[in-house]
Amino acid sequence: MQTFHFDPVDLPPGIPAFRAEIRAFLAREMPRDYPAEQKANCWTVYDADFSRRLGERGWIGMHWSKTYGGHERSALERYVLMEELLAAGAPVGAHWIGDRQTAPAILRYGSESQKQRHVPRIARGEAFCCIGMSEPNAGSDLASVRTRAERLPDGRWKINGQKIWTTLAHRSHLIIVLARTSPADEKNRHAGLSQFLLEFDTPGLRVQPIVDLVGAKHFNEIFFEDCIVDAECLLGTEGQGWKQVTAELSLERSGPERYLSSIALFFELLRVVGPSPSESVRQAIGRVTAEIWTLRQMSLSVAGQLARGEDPYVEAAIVKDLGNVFEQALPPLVQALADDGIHLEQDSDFVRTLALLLQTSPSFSLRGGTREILRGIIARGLGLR
Amino acid sequence: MQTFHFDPVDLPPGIPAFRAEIRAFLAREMPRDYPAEQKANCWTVYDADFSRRLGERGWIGMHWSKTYGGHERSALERYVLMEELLAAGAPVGAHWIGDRQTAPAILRYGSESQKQRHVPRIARGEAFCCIGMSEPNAGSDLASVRTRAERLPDGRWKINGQKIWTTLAHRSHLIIVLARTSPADEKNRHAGLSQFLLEFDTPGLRVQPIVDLVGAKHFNEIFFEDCIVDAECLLGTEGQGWKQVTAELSLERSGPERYLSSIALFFELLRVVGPSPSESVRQAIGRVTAEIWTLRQMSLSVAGQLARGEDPYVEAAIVKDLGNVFEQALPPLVQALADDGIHLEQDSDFVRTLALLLQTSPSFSLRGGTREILRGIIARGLGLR
Amino acid sequence: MSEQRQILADTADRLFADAVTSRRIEGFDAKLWQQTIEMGLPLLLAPEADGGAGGDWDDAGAVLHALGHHGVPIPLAENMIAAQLAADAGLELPSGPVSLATRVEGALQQAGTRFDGKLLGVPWGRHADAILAVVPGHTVLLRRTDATSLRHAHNLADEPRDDLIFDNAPAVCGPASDGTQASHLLALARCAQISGALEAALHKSVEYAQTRKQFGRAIGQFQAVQQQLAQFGAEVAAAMCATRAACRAATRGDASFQIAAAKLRCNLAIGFATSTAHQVHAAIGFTREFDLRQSTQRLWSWRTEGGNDRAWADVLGARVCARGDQFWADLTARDDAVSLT
Amino acid sequence: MSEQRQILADTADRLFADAVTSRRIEGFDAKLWQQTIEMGLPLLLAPEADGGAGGDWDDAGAVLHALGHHGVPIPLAENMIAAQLAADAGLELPSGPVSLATRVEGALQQAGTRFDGKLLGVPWGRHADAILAVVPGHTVLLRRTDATSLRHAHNLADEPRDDLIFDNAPAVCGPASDGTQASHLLALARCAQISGALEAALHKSVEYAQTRKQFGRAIGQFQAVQQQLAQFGAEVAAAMCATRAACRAATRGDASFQIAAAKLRCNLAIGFATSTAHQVHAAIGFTREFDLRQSTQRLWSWRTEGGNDRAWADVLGARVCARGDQFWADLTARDDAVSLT
Repeated sequence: MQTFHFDPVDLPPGIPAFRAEIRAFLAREMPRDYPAEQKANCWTVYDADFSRRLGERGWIGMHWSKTYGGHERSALERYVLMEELLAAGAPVGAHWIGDRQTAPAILRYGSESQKQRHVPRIARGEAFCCIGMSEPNAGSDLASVRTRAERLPDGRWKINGQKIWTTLAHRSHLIIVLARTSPADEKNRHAGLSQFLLEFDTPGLRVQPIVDLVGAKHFNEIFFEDCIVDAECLLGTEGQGWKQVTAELSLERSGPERYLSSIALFFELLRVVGPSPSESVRQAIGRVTAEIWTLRQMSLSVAGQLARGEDPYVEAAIVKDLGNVFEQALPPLVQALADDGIHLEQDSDFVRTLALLLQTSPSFSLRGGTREILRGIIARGLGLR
Repeated sequence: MQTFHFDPVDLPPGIPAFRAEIRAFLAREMPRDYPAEQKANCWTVYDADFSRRLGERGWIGMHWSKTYGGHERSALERYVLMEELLAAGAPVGAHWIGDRQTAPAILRYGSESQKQRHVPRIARGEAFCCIGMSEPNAGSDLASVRTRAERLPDGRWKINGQKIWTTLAHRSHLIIVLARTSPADEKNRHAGLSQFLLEFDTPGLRVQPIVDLVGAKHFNEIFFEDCIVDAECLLGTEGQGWKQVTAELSLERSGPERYLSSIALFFELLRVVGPSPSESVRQAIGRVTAEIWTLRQMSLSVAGQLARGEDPYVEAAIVKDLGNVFEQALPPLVQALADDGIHLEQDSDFVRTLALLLQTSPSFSLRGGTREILRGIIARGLGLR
Repeated sequence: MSEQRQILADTADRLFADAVTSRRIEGFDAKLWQQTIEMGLPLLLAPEADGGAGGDWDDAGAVLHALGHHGVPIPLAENMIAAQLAADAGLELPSGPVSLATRVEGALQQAGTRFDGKLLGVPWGRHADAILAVVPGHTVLLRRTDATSLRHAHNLADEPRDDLIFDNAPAVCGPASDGTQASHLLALARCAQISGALEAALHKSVEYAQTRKQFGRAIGQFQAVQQQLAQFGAEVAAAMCATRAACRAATRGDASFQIAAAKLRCNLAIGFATSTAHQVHAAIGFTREFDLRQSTQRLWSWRTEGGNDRAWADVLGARVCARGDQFWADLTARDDAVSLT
Repeated sequence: MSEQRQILADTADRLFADAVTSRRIEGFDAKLWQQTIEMGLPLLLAPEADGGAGGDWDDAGAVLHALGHHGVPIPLAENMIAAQLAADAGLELPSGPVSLATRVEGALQQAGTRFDGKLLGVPWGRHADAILAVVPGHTVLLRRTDATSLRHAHNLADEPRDDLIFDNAPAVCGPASDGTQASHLLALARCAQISGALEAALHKSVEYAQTRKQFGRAIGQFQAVQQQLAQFGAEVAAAMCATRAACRAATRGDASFQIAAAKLRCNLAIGFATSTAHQVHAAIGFTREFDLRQSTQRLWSWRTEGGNDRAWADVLGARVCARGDQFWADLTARDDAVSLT
């Protein structure tokens, strides 16, 4: 009878102490003179030292098996760590993808040697990872991948092609590449794809940074030119790449980053307007607060279900869709509210953060599936497809 | 190069005097004790006397040929009359459809005898008209019409079927019925439809009112049971019904009713909040004002183009789409704004108007084509289909 | 949801569903009311020691969700709250239907034994045996039959919202520590009812989109309709989740922040949801909309009842602005507090 | 549009289009500036008697629409307004680029021959020979080289928005009857530029949707994308129409109401338009977005420049509320007035 499942979560007893521990760590270890607008984009801010210090505390790979360098903490503890890092705007860009996607994928699909070789390094904050899914002119249609991997007579693979959209690739050590291993089939467009786990020093792999909309180099093009890799670089099963990637994307859907990735702007707004702003500003802040509180409850609830081993697939898509809408609506809303006296050319934390997010937020909906795809999942959950 | 055409209109010199004449007429002739919420729905308020008095002044069929009882005034004068009637919330329901759709359709497609017989009576405010397009389970998909008209050996037609959605049918004299005159063809779903012009006293035609969402009887079901009509009741060309209807719907798209049909709510809001409301109310009123002013400029511009004999098809669809969005957004906006002290159970003009529109506005987008259809027209105008 | 609460919710759901399908009535459903008494629902929130069922707001939320889903015409939400507040104030729990007045103009007289004034917009006032009202510092119980005048009024959904005038009427009163609690609990109850009604409107719209054919296929197969219904679903999910979290908070203690946020979020959902529901239904004529309006007319009414958007946005905004950079600490502390108890 | 104005618009459009395609530069385009002088554009709004082109705001709007469409880096809008205001104040029209300061902190000294104070956020301040500013009661012309200090700053689109400080600098001044006119005209100019940039963003998005393939077909063939672009188009149309109507009003006389409404409407369009444009482009990586951002970064900047949403909503709301039931009479009288002249 019930349409969606959003049972409230009771956080386990250890959480307040753990949260205090994280906050004390951040108070001590956050870089000084850290520009406010970077906080609003902190999951792309690369700070290898900071990531290593997190690794030292056991705060990367928190819930992975100890066998592979993990720490077997609870999923909710990991959730709390992530929300605290994001709310503080900590520079988590170096290890973010590895912790969130790459290592989980290796643990799920990788061979024993892949697990032993890579996962502990990721957990220590020593190996950083990036994603090699999108291609020029492919966008979110992963089935149209044209990078090819060809099996050589000796069992090795030869990869040719080009990837794009790979966050921080130029400072990464590992990449999972989605490539076509058998010809495209118009009837089953998702067949014939496989994943490969590569190190960046592989000959024939070349990275070229792209300067993005706001002048930073978070994105890259990666070229594979007769890049030959060992048979054991195949991740998981040949031809099952699509299925594996889909599972990865769904891992991407459930976290606090869904509504917190640019929360620094709201914090800046609160700082700028002070304790008793005018009525219309106050009410706008009230509405944003209701939305943030609700999104956190939804996101927590999904985390709680995941921690219990359930798979709230549709609920996770809902949180992501609403989170996207929220994050995309906030910058223009703030701009429309900001006092006449606040001009964008002013050199203030608030203005720089606003300027950055006005420009970057329209593409937030790309993270982990476009709006249409997410709503397609929800529609299917409602029985419409 | 230019995407859309919205040249400003210079209203002709006679307009201020004409507008003053209309306002004087309304001050004199508007019914006393006319409930405010009816003003917000005035195009469905039936007042045969009022319509007849308008007819006497020559304010029905203003720009039709004098040959058929029209008055050959300019299209812009007609525009000004319509916007004044709507802004005043005058009870125009009795003659509205005849003036706006039925007579123009007869003048365009009808035989000489149909024109002579019906149009002058419509212009005098003596014959009222309604629409017989939609059917139960057909909605805005007119091609799925199931009412059938069968040609008898003597040339007459036998009509069987059922229509719905026919505003004020139970008090009308004429109806244009869309019926299937040859079997449905899946390849060309719009072929084989024809229009018939019927009087309501035709045997075999039966009207049954439906009580609608707010308890009023604006809508009806009309049953045709072996309803036999003369050959000359066919309107226009057999099999061309779809084309004729489409042209009719586009006539429906360009008027001031596109944003003014429920403007009474905004006037009530201004009255209730007084000259110096709080900041958030003031700003909301500012935003609504910008929207109303812009919609009027757009609507006037389309009227000016029509008056010059141009066919701003896409522009008219844009005005209608934006007008719909505006009219549907206003009631919830006002409800969210209304002071805590304003409760819906209060017996005030404002509250009754708000209550009515909260309930009726969600179906406004039906008038003359759903949102998806309108946006399809705009997309085609952009070269997308 | 705990198993026990699920059983309670399912039982209530069946009861209300039967009531709706067997008799479509406007006004007060006396027979159904009797059945809820047998289930212990009106006194659900009163302690067992006082003759109540000793339930909490998680329970109440589940029952009121079902009530809102089926749009059943009984003052169950009001009676639940009145029973809780009466127990808090040490007043004896009245039996018959008890309603709740949150808009009170008037004062106690003669050492709290008499009341002079007006109770405005009392839900099902005409059907209530007693009405519980809060005046500064006191919780007051009044008998309907002691009212000098009773003016019938209704909300958009035709639910009675009556005005009662009392002139030196006998009153029973006890201490009320928190004058805003009645309004907060009413808002919370409306959240639960709104969640249920939103869910019902969603179900009706999806079902309609699956069966209704246009341009040769079910309208639910058009991408534009699917995307709209998906957004509708997301709004319903947000309202439901916010409501359940606020109920949980009310079970634990002070829930004023969560209730404000939940009511505001529910109100925001109503706008998109009702407009989409009617648009999806639009093509049908009015027969099926009759059924839909059982949900949407209530939603429009309940958006104002228990505090409209502007009112709660103001409360919430003022509270947050006053605390400035404590926003995140406050937000997390509210849920962490649960793990400390 | 009159034939003559159409020729003006087309000529400007070609000029700016060539400038953009031949050299993609940041900052001031001196060569193009020279070409606009040859066409008489910077002095378009000054009377012929004063050496201007004697154009009106209908003409200016058409030219500035093209300017905004192509995102050309020259202070043409500011120079046009400065020339109009200088002529109104009986000041001699300066030649070189003249910019406009609407944020002025300071005052005239010594019978209007000296100025002390700051001009903030002056568009292309560093490239201007002179700057026109309005202080209470006066229109003032200052030479850039007389500034004691010039601080470089930029808006989001990297257009210069500099701060200049003057310390007892020589000034030329004339009477200004209306202290708000400079702000209003700047808002109107930004409206025209916004319309053009919105149109450019729309064209780029439609073109992209027509060519970009995903899931086996052009994304412009998906109904959801079509509907989004249609809404985008409607917003662009609204901004364009509002701007043209406000320009017409400025040509006729007092346009303060129409400019407030047009700037607010343009600002509202920017939100939906830029977000849709980037979403449609989203799948591409950044290469093509580079081109799109030439439009969208300007749009975000211009939303704040010349008055943000809140500021104009406040002005317009206060004005309308004060007149209460005269709303409709006022609204119609503004356009009817045209037919009386």
